[in-house]
Amino acid sequence: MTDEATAAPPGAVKKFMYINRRAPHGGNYAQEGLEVALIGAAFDQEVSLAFIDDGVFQLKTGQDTAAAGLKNFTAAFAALGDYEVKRIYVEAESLARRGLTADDLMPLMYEDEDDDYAEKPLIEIIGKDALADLIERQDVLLNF
Amino acid sequence: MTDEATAAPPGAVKKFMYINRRAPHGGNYAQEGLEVALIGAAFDQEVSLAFIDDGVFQLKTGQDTAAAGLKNFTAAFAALGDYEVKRIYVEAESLARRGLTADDLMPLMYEDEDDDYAEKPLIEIIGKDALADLIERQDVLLNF
Amino acid sequence: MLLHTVNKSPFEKNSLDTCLRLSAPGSCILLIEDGVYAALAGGAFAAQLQDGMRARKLYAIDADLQARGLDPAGLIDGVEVIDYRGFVELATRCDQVQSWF
Amino acid sequence: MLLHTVNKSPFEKNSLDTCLRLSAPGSCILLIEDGVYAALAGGAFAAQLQDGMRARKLYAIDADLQARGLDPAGLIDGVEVIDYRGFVELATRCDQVQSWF
Amino acid sequence: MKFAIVVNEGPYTHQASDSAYHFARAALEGGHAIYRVFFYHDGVHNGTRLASPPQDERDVVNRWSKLAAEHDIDLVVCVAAAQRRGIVDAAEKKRHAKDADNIAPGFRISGLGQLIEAGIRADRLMAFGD
Amino acid sequence: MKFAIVVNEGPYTHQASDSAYHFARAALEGGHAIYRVFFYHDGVHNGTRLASPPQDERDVVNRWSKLAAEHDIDLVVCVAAAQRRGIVDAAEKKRHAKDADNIAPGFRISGLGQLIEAGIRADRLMAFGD
Repeated sequence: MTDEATAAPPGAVKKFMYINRRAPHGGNYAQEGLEVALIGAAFDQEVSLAFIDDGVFQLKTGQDTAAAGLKNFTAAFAALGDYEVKRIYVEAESLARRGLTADDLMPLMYEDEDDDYAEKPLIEIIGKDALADLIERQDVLLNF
Repeated sequence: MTDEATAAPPGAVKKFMYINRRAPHGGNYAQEGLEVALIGAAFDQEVSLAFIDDGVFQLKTGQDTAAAGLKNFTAAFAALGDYEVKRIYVEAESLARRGLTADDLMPLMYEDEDDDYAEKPLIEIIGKDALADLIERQDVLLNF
Repeated sequence: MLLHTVNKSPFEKNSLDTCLRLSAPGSCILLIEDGVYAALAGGAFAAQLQDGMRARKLYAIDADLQARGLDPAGLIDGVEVIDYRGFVELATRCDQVQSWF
Repeated sequence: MLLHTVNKSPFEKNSLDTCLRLSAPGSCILLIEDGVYAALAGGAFAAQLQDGMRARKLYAIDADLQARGLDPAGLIDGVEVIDYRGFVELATRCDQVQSWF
Repeated sequence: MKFAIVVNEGPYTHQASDSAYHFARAALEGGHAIYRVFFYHDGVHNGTRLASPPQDERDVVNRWSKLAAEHDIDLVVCVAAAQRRGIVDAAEKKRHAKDADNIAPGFRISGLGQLIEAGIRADRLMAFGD
Repeated sequence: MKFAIVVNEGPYTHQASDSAYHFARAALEGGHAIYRVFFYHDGVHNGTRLASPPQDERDVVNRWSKLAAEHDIDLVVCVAAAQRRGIVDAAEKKRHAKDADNIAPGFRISGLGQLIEAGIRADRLMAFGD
């Protein structure tokens, strides 16, 4: 029961999915959810994030929290690519219902070390049935 | 700034309405809302309660919280008639949407001292437009 | 096969709607806390839930129904009422658990 | 004439819906916090809100729009964007304030 | 004009306390008075002095304490809600035989009557919740 | 089977902590193990010893403390969430130069890694929130 990232028993690689369903600033689930994802990335598990419902608003471009006096934690999404998180799924139906398109989302990238460090997009927009399939295949589901 | 009920300046009678929109046991807004209504009744203001949305579930008959290990605070609604609360409004549209009728609600009564202490029903089911009018005519609105 | 839990009233929040949209056919859905209101036979979500149940199995916690004064006879057909032991048993029988708040 | 505030996203919760149902014609409605998402011109609640605005005046807090990356140009027509001083001014001008969470 | 403000949620978990604070400041800047801020439900958690938020985040509790000191504002934490949730002042500590208290400067613990009274005395009652 | 449990909400304000407790008890009665209960977000408020709920109501904090003592369960309060919200143990008291602590018996404060580790080690992760 140590707090070291290395506490994970070697070989026990599980599929973790962080499911984000809240708008970013009205409450703290979103910010504290990202904190879990960043810590979790150090545990050498297979990590993905899904953005569903109002969670898609977390990835909206142009968030400026200065006047509201809040921390703009969503800037840290740009770091996810460095944290070995290679998949961010955004549900197409949730986007459409809010009148958003891919262009409204932050252009998050990662460098693919298996492909000569080519820059590739982190975000993949997928339909509800494909996402339901993916959720079904996870070992650990954490909701924020 | 004393805590006595008598702290209300004489003559300053305001219309208070407590608007209850939450289901009774999933959270504490409902229970703590009733606590306010019971305290507030001692201040000699004109008090009414409105039940809207899932708030109508607070008045459902037959609630038995023993197995869930919760306090059945809704039993205290029966006391409201003794607290000079003479009007409990329930929105008809909220009831209908939940498949409930007047028969599903606790038969709350009060004794009308202006009418030889005749027992009269506390609950009045009213439509959304009439309720909007009533809300418009309040001096203080408290939401739970 | 996953167990999905829903603890919010569908009249207030979108949790049930999202659960039905994103739970694979064959899943189990357990209504807990205010989630049990979804199963009211005369309620506005009865049809949507009944439709979702054609490919999914629906459960509700007895203690949460009782606390809210909901008689199992007043629920949509096919809801299985279970206690917390049943909840634990479901969680062990399913591969994982997804909680929709 | 009342000022109604709504602080919840209509995609998640029923607060806006209830506000529109129970606010008298002539009311002012102020969107704050996650409530501002309701005003997205391309969103699923644009039509309902536009309809409600035929008899009501709609406002939104600038700081809450900015925090969420919402450009006023992307909102439905007729929303007046105000700051907290404007919120205070509205509260004094209206007879009372009703907050829909 | 005299405003009363009700805060129903704790810091960080919901934006309610932020909005209430911004409203209170704007009201004061506009020459209005804040008759009382009443903390109810989880709002009582705004009144703990034991919080240590990260340096790069707003300090919700201290902000209220400072505002109260600068403008002599009455910050009242509901006693019933506080007892359920563990907010304690010196009197409550003694009454419930606790070994510590945690109330922040500028806050006081009192009864629900203070909320009703604020509704009677103030011109407008503003509620911020979840 | 080994269960890990996450509690995201404080006592009373939401039923989440009640449901988590009833699940934990039923799991233990069914012969299963509770690897850890992790308190996150407002869930950290389950770990204060300063609460004094009314006599006729359940005592959410004490219930967890007793369950932990009887079954040797690891109750972990997230340090980052606790700092924002004012839940403090002896070490945190010293670190942040506070004049009191308020953690309840049987709870300990630790990092988010404990949540991930619980996810890795347990067979099922059960989350209760709002």
